[in-house]
Amino acid sequence: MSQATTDGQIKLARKDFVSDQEVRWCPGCGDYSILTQTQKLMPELGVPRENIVFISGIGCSSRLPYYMNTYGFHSIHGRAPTIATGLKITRPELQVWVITGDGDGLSIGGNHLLHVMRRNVDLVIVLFNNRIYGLTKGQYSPTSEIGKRTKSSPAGSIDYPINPLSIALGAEASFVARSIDIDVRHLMSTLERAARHKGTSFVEVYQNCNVFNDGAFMEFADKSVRPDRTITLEHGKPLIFGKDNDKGIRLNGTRPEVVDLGNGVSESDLLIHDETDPDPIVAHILARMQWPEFPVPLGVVRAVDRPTYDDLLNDQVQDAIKSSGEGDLTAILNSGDTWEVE
Amino acid sequence: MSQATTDGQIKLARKDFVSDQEVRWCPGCGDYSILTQTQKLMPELGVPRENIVFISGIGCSSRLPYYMNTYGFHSIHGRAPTIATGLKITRPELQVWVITGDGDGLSIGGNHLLHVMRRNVDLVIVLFNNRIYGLTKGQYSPTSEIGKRTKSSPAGSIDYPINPLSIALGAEASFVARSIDIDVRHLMSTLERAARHKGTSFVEVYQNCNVFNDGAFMEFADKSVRPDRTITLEHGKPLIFGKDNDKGIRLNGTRPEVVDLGNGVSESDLLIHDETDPDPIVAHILARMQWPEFPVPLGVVRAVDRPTYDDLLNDQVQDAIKSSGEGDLTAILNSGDTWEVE
Amino acid sequence: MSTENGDRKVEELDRVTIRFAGDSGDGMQLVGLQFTNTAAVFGNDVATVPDIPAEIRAPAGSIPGVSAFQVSFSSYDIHTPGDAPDVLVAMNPAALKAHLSDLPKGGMIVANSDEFTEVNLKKADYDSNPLKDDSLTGYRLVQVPITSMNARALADSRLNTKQIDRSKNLFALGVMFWLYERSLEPTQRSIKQRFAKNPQVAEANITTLKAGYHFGETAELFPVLYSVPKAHLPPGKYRNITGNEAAALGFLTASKLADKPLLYGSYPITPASDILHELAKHKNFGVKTFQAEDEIAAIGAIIGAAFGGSLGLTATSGPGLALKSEALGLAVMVELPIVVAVIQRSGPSTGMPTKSEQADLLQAVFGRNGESPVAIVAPATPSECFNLAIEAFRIAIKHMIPTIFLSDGHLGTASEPWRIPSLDDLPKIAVEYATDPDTFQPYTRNDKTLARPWAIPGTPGLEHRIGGLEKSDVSGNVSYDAENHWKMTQYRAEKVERIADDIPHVEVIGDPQGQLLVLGWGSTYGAILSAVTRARAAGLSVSCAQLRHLNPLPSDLGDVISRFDRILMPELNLGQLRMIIRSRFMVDAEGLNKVSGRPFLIQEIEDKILSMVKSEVRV
Amino acid sequence: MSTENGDRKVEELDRVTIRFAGDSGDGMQLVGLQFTNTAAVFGNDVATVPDIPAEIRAPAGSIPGVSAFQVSFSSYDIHTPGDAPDVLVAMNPAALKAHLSDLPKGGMIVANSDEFTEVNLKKADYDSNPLKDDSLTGYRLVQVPITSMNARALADSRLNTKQIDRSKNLFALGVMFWLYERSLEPTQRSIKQRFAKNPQVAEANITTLKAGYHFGETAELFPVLYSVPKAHLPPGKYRNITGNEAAALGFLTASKLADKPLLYGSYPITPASDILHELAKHKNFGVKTFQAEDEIAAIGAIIGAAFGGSLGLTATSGPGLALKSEALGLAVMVELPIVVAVIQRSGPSTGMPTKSEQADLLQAVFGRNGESPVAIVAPATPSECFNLAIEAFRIAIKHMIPTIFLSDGHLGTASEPWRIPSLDDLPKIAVEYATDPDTFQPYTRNDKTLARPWAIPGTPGLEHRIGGLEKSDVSGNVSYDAENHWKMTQYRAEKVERIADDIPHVEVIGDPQGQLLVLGWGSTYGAILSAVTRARAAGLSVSCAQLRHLNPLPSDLGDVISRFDRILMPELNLGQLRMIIRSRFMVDAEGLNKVSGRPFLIQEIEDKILSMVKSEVRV
Ligand SMILES: Cc1ncc(C[n+]2csc(CCOP(=O)(O)OP(=O)(O)O)c2C)c(N)n1
Ligand SMILES: Cc1ncc(C[n+]2csc(CCOP(=O)(O)OP(=O)(O)O)c2C)c(N)n1
Ligand code: SF4
Ligand code: SF4
Ligand SMILES: [Mg+2]
Ligand SMILES: [Mg+2]
Repeated sequence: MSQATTDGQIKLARKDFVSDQEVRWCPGCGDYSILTQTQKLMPELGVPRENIVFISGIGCSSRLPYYMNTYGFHSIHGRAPTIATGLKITRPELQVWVITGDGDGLSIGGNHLLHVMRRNVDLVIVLFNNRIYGLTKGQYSPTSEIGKRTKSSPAGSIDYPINPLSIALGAEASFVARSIDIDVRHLMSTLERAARHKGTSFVEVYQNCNVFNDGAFMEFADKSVRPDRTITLEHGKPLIFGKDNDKGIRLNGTRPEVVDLGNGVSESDLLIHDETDPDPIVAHILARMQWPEFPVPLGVVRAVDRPTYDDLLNDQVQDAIKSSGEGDLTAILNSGDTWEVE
Repeated sequence: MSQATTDGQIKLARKDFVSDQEVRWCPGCGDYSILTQTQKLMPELGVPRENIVFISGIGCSSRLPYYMNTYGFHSIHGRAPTIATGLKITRPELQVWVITGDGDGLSIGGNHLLHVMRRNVDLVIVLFNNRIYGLTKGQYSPTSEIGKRTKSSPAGSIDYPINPLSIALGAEASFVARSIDIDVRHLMSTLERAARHKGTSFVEVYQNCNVFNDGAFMEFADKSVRPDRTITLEHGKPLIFGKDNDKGIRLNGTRPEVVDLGNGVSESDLLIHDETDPDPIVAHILARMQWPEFPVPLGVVRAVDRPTYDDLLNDQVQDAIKSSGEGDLTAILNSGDTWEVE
Repeated sequence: MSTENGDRKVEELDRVTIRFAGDSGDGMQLVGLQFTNTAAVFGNDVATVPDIPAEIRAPAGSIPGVSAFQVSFSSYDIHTPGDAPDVLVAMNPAALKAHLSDLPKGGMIVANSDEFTEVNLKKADYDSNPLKDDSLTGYRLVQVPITSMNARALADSRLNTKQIDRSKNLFALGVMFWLYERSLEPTQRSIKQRFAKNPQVAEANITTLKAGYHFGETAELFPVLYSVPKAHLPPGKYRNITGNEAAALGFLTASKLADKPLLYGSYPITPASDILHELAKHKNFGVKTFQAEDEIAAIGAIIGAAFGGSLGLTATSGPGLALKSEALGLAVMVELPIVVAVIQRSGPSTGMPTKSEQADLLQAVFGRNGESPVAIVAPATPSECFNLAIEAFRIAIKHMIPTIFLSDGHLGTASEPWRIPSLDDLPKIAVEYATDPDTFQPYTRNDKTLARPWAIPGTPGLEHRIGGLEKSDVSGNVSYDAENHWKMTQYRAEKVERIADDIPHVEVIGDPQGQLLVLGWGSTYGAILSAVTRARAAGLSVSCAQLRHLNPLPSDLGDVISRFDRILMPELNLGQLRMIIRSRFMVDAEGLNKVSGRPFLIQEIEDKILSMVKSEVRV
Repeated sequence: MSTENGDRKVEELDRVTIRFAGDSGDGMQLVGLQFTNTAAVFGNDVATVPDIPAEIRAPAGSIPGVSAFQVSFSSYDIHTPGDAPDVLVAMNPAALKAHLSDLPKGGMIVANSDEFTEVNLKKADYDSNPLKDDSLTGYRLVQVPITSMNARALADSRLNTKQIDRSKNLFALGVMFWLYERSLEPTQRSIKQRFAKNPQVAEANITTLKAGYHFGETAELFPVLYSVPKAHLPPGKYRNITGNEAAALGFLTASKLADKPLLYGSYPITPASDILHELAKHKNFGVKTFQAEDEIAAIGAIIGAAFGGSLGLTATSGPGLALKSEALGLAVMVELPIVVAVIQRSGPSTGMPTKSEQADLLQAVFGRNGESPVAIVAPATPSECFNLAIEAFRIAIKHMIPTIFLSDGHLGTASEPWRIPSLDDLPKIAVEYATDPDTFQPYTRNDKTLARPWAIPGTPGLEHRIGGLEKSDVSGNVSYDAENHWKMTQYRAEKVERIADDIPHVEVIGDPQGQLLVLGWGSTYGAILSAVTRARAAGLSVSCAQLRHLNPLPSDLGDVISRFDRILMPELNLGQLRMIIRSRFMVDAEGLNKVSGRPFLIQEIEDKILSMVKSEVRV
């Protein structure tokens, strides 16, 4: 519920961002957690509710906008980034979110995702990765593992999976992060970072589809093993993990390796995470770390500044007005060789 | 002209691969050189002419199949990889080439390119990168530089360009290379390597469009400066360049740096090129090296083995036949609960 | 007719329609299918239609979470899954609420009274308990405490509570089997098969099934038993089949008949995905399935496969067809044989993905740039999907033309008994690849069909190039020549027209002339036929014909139409085929149109017929 | 009528058509445009059509490398760039070969004799020199050694040989100016402007232009001079404009009239790219142009822009429209105002990209899944593209509906004089955004238009969600309800029908009733009007009407049609609008169809009219 803050402003609460639509995901679906964190985050951002827009494609994940009491657009499969681009470049004052899935964003919509990231349109893109097509009832997706048996791959998938972070980095995305549905605090803070970044923020969220791909991430994300099998990235800090903070990641040339702290290996030998590194190579290294060879990195992999497409475009308009004056339609209509007929 | 070889086989010559169609590119276009090298390469491959197929999208570059006296398919904009995939997986004995441009392959066709590379369908993909839309008469393309003025960007392009090699590596392509139209020998040998690789071979060829983007690569590719501004990658060799072979590339952590040989810096300090490295990180580093900070790398950036999609698919079919026997249609039609009506 | 069974009456009916409704988690599809099989094996004609919620899983107990399955079984040949159910099995309040409006007054409600708790009533937006207030007056309400009876039956089963609760659908099924005098045998067999690895569960399921049956026998709830005698179907071996299964098997069979491998390229989409799932199972037939990154890649791949000499097939629904339209135009230009199966759903845009209509016809006919004709076939019943799948490939190959197989969600998901064909009865599909370098030219044409030669890579001496630019007649080279473009445009149009010489004439059901012809296509067949049969029985001068070839139309259609005073065209769209028929034959065909995601009721068509035909005979 | 000028005859003509043809590198478009401007500034009515080779640059001297430009100028109001040229200026043998067949016997050929060398003749596939053998008997052949005369004229110019050679088109232009008694003034001005930074080149160009003029004067080559007096155009200020330029300016004007910014999202494609190039220049109008990664992204972006309250515009040709069809369906469902400009080209598939036809109409009307109606307007002349661009946005905004602006390559690239409108004469386009949270619901409807409110993000209290799933009436929530779907389907259909109350009636040219109505749409207007004018002059009972609104059709069209005995519909397709008209009005409209990438000749339509109308008056 909204309440007045000390400076007299109305401070909104999560409830203000809950729409009147019944939530229609399977009980137990990881989507609930992402929705809750997103709703909780909203009041923190200080953006007026009417200036927030959620745009999605098609998929279970893409139903999220219905549940947000903001403006929303549940569009068509794979195309949300294009609609978001059109909206953001014409209405730069809005905060525009794109909600997509591993099928929506990486299969049919892969190209739009790539182009929006390279252009660096100022959007927050959240990709719910459940490694399956949920809405169409369980076919393998571009992030499914080799050998995965699904309705459409009864003999096991033979499609080499896409690593969403590698693609984002390949497109030189300015903000790249990963989180997971069940770690709600991490999720919330990652989404917040994404929302506050200027430029395209790409967040992959591991999300459990308990109906068609249950436990996809449990091997490393289950609470009991998580500290030993994931690593939380923090800017400026060495890459340490383990229940007892006794393990770390060191670079050997360009290769990461897991080391035990102690026995001659100290924190100073470890890779220090620098999310602002303009060179995305270390980010690429992190993005490729996978369980069981490595702990799975969670957090902000990259966060760099580069001009946004929307700013550049609006600047060009302003520059044109400055240099040629506000467009004079009569002059344009009358330009070129003209003549009078009496 | 074909001639008998010592073992009695007919050895074909370039002429055998020249079709009867008049070549219709602008005089001086870099496409001519790529065509010539491709035609010259054909007899060397020992593949019967009837087993070679060139498939393209739309663009100046995509007209190449008309000029090859092989099977050819000049399809629609951006979709050549999909047609090639369908052909290759049903006719694995064919050698299938995809000819595309920076617009065809990276703009409208970006997603297909990405997916064909991650699947590792056994194709040879040659992307003619002239950093412009040639056929539609000169709009900027996804590889055009920021600030480029074209018909569609009179105030300068604001789209951050795509690096085709980064995208290919992000998709974990198994063969990634770069060459240039005017270095015909390098081009020929790069295409040959690509043709002989099993899996998707991706070759970016810098190609001059002398009508709409003349001299796009001259700053580093002009003969007078080329040795100092490009570097030729050779497997197992240190990265040395310069007219006098006096400069090299050294890795400082994950960052490349240009060093002068001598004065305490020796060949052994330099990065040794290993195209077979299963880890694509160094390849990523090379892919991002750009003039004027660095010499532009030409050659095979990456060449690794991984199972091809076509093999895996055909294996699944064979395995299914082995394990369940050749499909018995009558049995399938009669499966499930059946009953007789008299 | 009614007889006695023990101390209760047995009434003989010629048709009964039951709707099982419950929560998505209640297993309604399963019991519906079991009932269907049992009735079919007994010898009834059956027709079914599932009603699955659009949402993956709405909250348990909520109205959007209700899942239903309707089965109609009869002693005569039936054509639709029944306008309205005779019996509604409601496993919870939401199921009752969602489906009651379809149950005619006088119909029977079998309600699981255990679930009409305050919580559940609230979830279903009931203010008071309908089993207790007067709101169900006029229906025959039978309350069965299914949940608790099931729990009691399985108290000793060693299953946990959740597992026990999941079996309650079988208790309900047992009750219904008893009511309609059905054998438990087929269901027991199927349970055993299904839980072969888990005999405990199998046993429990059978226990509760029997408990339900015995409950029916012992309880005093049902005053009458019903029996539906065997139907008189043509002799042969039968199985139940949905339209999508039949289509998948038809495509598989086409590949066999043509002796060429099939590449199925597709991107999942409701309600076409089942075809992918079915074909993916049959790799040992040499079928390859390729799950593409999108619809465009899927059709691209099969164009590539067709270029290489394979049978190329893709399936999708309306939004996917929209995406494929540019590539389909390419296939028209390069004249390669591919088949595009379109399982229509409600539009426009995403529309109502789990509902169906016939509103993609004009998109199929005209939805491409330029003059870009393709062949179109449209099955009229689920089992016909088999034959028309084969027919689509026959046309595509013989005429070297992309062919659309235009089905819909009703056909795709509904089931009916299918007389299993013998492979030997099916004619082979002749495939001829060009091989002679001396005479080969890519765009010569067959005198009769105007088909160009199929010349595949790998054939020495036939190296040639094709593509989307206009082709020169004979040589196939690129041509911007005005005369040539006109000629090729006409060739492409005439090529489709000539297929009319190669397809059956219109089959008129009823008299060959008369006052009214009801002209339809696709899934409306059952409702049209039933309505016309009723009207004819009432002595009206009405006939009907269902078109299975939509492009080209049968060559005698104009003649047929001219023999009737008036034409009525029921369509689940705003009159799409009607527009073509009116324009083509200058006939003032009237429409009966419905765009609600639901099939026609027989009654709706019958009413329209009555309004159009003066019932001289009756008066 | 003929007078004397010096010692030569001057013949007064009321219309002349010149075709300049040469190699792509010869600058034919430039001289064509210069001639056009000069004639227009003088006061003739003019019409032009370029003929640019499809290939980027075919080899110099080859037939595919020929580029041409036709200009027709007259003393009366003309409607087409002329069926056939009176004069062919052939800069080389290939140009002669490529265009001779269009020149009627008796026509004049001005040939650059210098270029008829053995090498060039071979490139053009000539076995012998047509200037020397008898093959040109029957034409008035004038040989001018243009290359060498130009070189001689510029010998002292200090330009290099290549530069000098590039000026020879201006020498040719000088000759033609003299022949038709035109002033060199406008061309000199334009040369000076163009080469302001390079006075040397400017001077050389003027020198050779004058040299050509003087050559005409002094040489004895032309026995007669020709003059075409001023036309009687409505008074006003004029400029030349192509259809694509006019469209771009129209869209810009619509943005001004609505006082809302324009987002133009597009992916380049022939022949629509010019609109992108034109609009990209006008950033200082607040216009944003977004060159998207493909056609789908382009329409996606403008849907997003429209959601945000801007005017969303995209332009493409047939293959692009095919790709946009799924997203266009989304726009139909969410009822947002966007405009899709379609500049048709020859299909199917890639077809003949630089040639034009009208074969995308049915794709525009029906090429989407489901019942998915959009509004469609179609300009009939290049300058009308301006008005109908505004009209498209007026309809889109007032009726909250995607609107297609259906032009074609002929209109887009042809030019004609355009009377420049005054902004004050153009009515504003009213835009109203919803603002009141108390009354707002996303899918309420305007009583008259059925438009839903335009409610844009940023408006407090109006937060709501839209999307491609079926919407509930009023609330806009997702709905799978059968009744609701039927209602919304009808709303969407009726919304388009109601636009008919808001558009002009059919304008019949000629008598309001009679034996024959020639009914057309789009770029066929000029040829139809000319043919009908001729036939009426010959006393035939023929009228014509050109439809500018194709969906919905004007409300009185049925009446108009019923007043004529017969209807003739010339279309550059196989009868697409005709199908709709026949079906809708049950009228046996006949077609005159041509699909060759070329416009109708007046003669073709006239012949058809003559074959249909008994010429009582004449007999
Ligand atoms: C054009 C089009 N093609 C296909 C579909 C069917 N479809 C809907 S969602 C989906 C994939 C969903 O997967 P994902 O994006 O991973 O979302 P999830 O349901 O797993 O959250 C598909 C194939 C569609 N709606 N539209
Ligand atoms: C669906 C579709 N959209 C757009 C076009 C127009 N078009 C043809 S080629 C091309 C881009 C060509 O650029 P590139 O691939 O770089 O080829 P190049 O001509 O530079 O070799 C475009 C936009 C088309 N033919 N089809
Ligand atoms: S299908 Fe999977 S992803 Fe979709 S709602 Fe259910 S659990 Fe969630
Ligand atoms: S436009 Fe450019 S790329 Fe195309 S043929 Fe000419 S020079 Fe080559
Ligand atoms: Mg998913
Ligand atoms: Mg290019």
